[in-house]
Amino acid sequence: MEKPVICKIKEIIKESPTVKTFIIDRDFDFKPGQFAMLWLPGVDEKPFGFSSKNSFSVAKVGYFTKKMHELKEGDIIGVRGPYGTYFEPIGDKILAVAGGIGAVPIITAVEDFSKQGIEITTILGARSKDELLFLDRFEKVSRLEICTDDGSFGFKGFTTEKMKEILKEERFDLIITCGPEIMMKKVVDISNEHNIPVQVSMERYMKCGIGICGQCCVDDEGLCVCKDGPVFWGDKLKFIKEFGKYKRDASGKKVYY
Amino acid sequence: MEKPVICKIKEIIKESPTVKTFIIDRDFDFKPGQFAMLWLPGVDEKPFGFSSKNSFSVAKVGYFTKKMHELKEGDIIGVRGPYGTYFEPIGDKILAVAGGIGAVPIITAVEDFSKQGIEITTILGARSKDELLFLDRFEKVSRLEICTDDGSFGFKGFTTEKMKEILKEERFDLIITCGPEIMMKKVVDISNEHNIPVQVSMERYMKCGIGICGQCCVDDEGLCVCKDGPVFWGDKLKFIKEFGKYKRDASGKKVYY
Amino acid sequence: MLEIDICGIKFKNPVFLASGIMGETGSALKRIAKGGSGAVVTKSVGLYPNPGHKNPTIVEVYGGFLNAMGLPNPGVDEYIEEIKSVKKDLEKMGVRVIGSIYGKDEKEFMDVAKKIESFVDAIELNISCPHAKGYGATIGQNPEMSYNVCAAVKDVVKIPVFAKLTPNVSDIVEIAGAVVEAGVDGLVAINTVRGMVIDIKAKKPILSNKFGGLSGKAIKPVGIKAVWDLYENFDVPIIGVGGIMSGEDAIEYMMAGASAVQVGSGVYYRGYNVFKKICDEICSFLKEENLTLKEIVGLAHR
Amino acid sequence: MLEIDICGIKFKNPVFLASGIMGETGSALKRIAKGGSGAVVTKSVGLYPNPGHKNPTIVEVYGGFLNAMGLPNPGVDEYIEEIKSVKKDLEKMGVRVIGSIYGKDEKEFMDVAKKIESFVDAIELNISCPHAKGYGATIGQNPEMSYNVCAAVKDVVKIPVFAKLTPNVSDIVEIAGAVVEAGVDGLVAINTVRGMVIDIKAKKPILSNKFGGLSGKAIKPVGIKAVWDLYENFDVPIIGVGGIMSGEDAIEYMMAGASAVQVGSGVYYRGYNVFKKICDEICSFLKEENLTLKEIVGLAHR
Repeated sequence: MEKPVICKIKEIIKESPTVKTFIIDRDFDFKPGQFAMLWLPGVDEKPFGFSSKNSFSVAKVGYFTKKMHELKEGDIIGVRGPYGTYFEPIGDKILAVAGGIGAVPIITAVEDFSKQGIEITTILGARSKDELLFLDRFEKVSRLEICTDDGSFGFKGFTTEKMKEILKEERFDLIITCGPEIMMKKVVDISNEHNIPVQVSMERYMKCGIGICGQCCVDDEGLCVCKDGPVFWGDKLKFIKEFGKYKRDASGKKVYY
Repeated sequence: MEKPVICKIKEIIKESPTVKTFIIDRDFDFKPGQFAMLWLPGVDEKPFGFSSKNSFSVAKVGYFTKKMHELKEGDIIGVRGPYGTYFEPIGDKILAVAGGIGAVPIITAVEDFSKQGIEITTILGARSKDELLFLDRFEKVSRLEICTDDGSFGFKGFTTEKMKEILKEERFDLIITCGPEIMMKKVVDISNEHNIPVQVSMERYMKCGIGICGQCCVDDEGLCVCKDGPVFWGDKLKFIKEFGKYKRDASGKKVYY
Repeated sequence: MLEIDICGIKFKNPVFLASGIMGETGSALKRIAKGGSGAVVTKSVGLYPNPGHKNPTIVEVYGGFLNAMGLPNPGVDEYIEEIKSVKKDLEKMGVRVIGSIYGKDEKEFMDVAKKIESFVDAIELNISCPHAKGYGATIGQNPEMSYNVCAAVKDVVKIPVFAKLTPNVSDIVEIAGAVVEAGVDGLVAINTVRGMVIDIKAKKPILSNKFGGLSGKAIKPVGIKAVWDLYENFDVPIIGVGGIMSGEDAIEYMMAGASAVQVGSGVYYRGYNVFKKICDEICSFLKEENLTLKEIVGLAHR
Repeated sequence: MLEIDICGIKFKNPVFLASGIMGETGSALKRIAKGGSGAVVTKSVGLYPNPGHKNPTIVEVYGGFLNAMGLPNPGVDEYIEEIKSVKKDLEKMGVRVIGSIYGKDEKEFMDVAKKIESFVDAIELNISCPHAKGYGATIGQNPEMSYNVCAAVKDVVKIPVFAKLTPNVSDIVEIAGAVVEAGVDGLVAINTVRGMVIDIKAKKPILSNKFGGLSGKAIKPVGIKAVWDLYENFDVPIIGVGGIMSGEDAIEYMMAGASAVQVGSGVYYRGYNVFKKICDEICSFLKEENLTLKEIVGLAHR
């Protein structure tokens, strides 16, 4: 039954100046990269990736997430999901590239894959040091390369620059990525240059979350980000002509990057 | 799903001047004594006992049954069921008392019970010789005692007279009966006198057939003939105060026998 | 913890039998009372005996039943005998009787109401049956006729009078406005939703009346919306009905604004003691959430 | 064996995509076309971009979905670009495009109709959306307003115009009568049935719009009854919609009087190629029963 399950917030952790993790009183059997529709009664309902089986990590970027950040322990939220495709562990050596809040699905993938003995290198980027997410969790299960735009920690520059550098010296079986679409577009281009398969977690405005309303359909084949995605392999991504170019707003109007 | 299954009539057998057996193209997993609602599109829907897994035997007594008798091979009827309780085989020696069209559920019970090695005596009654039903089938699986009102075959008189006679000399573990309610009332009284458990198949005007419309509820406890019956043990029958006294018509008005 | 008072009548719990289910005879009402209902609503009773429509009168569909019984009843005089035969038993169990009545005009409604008044605790006016031409929804889809019937009955009886409304209207609030103005003491919503089923092999509608009324889980959202709208607009008590199978369903209706609920198709899916089961489930919820029955009525509006 | 002609338009089969499902973008329409639909009906398009209601806009209920999208669309000018981007692909597959449009009055309807006319094969007037105040059912529950909108659009376009009707009226035949008089070429029935779902733990209606429209199996009997009534009273072609999941469901609608059907929620339950599946099932039935598509339209009335 596709309807929200009401959960209670057990604990709230401040991960960074803009990101909070909300731990709820119920476990979901999710796969890394899958998302849920979170419902704040009276406010709105939006898609968020799981940051663990019983938590969501949310960056304050608009009205809904502002309202989420105002929640207190004991408050309730509705959870509908898990939905969508997920990161698939294939190969022995994987490079993960995460930018900003894109670290959420990536950390769950890296943690999960590492359990299978896969060797993982994570490139984790953020604007500045205090916006870096899940440092401890990443360090525990992967070799961690840190990038900040302002150089306040680790490499000064974009994750994609770091990625190019690393790929000059090392070979990986698979690349997975989540972050700003412009960044991911570059990650995909670089992966293609090196002929390495890539999995990308996309984001679009969603309404139904279950592949019927057509809101998150992407050009030219009408793939649904909510159902055919959010995680796409590079092959399928080739049919998403709008990737890195534009998205659509709630009315369906195109918004160019 | 409580809706009619459309079946085709494969064969029609004339059992007597007033009774025809309709063999359909589908088997139902019924128990002896259970019934189905038969639907003639455009006419009506009425309850009838199974005379075998794929047949109903119907006496021409009113408009609906007249219409049934006009059916030809290849015509369709809707079948909704099987519904209700059934005759339960307990004991080693059973007396079955069938009057008129009441032979329908009784023959299915007698055939079924005999397979379990139960010794059965059947008292089969009808107005006259040519109205006796299933003679061959009864003879094959039970000791058969025949009664006719006009004496045109077998014992001249009522089944209940024959029953009294037999019970003077023999002991049975169980009595089952189906026929006119006045007859069954006497069968029950005689069984009680002899302290023999009895099972009775009742008939009432039915609408839903599944215990919700209340049409066939009997006094004083509101038992539903369609769901708590049609086969009742003597114990439960004691709570059906109207048994042998009155029934209700389609409007719910009492009609006294 | 489930006792309630509606229009001055005390009910031991807010889970009633809906009209049209079982209530054809006194002993059927008694059986339902034993199943734990707070009140039983009778079959709709008219002035004269009525055999109703020919069979098939009911067929199961996805999420419920479609029925067109056609208001079968033995007429009010004989039905009063049915009630009398079990009145003491019901009183002993503390179960109230609500008399559902119908008629073709205000005169017939008045006659039946006057006759039945002393044998029931309250009257429910069936102005909403979707499949009895000239009766039921023929009246309840028309604000003026609805007003006339309700005002006429209110004129001649002293016990509380509820009007049962049909969802098969453009605006249920318009009809409710008319009957509230006519002075009814409470609203019952909803009667069944009109529908039809065709058997594609028989190539015919299954019900003898061709169309009928849809009940069961399928119509719960329709009922919730109706009760919500009534609660927003009127101050009289509302009794919710339509697809209630569980305590959760009952609570959903109450949060929408219902003071009590009625159960019909639920009898088929959960047995004659569905009333007891629903009461238990309501109690569990109230305890868990530390709420009272009174507090949840209309809670979703706040 | 499934080709049909409706108002002079040839369709390769009678199983269409219903408005509101997927059709937000051109590429979504193309994807549905690949799933085997005989035509695709666009999202309802208005004069200006509209983000629709806030989420939650959809919730599953027993037997279907309750939704209140609120007519999201990028406005007719941008939407025409969406159609243009896939028009050739659709033509190659032989899939027709029906433009669903809405407006707040006849002027808006006319403007949208004129703009979209040359990019679609037919127009479907949405005078039935239950959850967009001032639009949709606000018009379609009123015979006069319905007449005005339909007559105005008929005045300015040459392609066939269908009116999609709401079941949330006292008498669908009255509304249909008005729009047929206004000259519409066909009727589409039904839009969703108004309803509401309350979450008893959140103690709030789930949809941000509070109420919405019910679709899916739950409403099939309601749609069948509506199509039956339309077929009894009017001579224009009828397109049936509401709870069609299978070939059997489609045939039931056709026997009630529909010349073609539309599938919405079925996309969720059976996938994007539900159209192909339903077509196959219709073919099997026709072969089994030795009937043609034409013969089954309205068959249950005979």
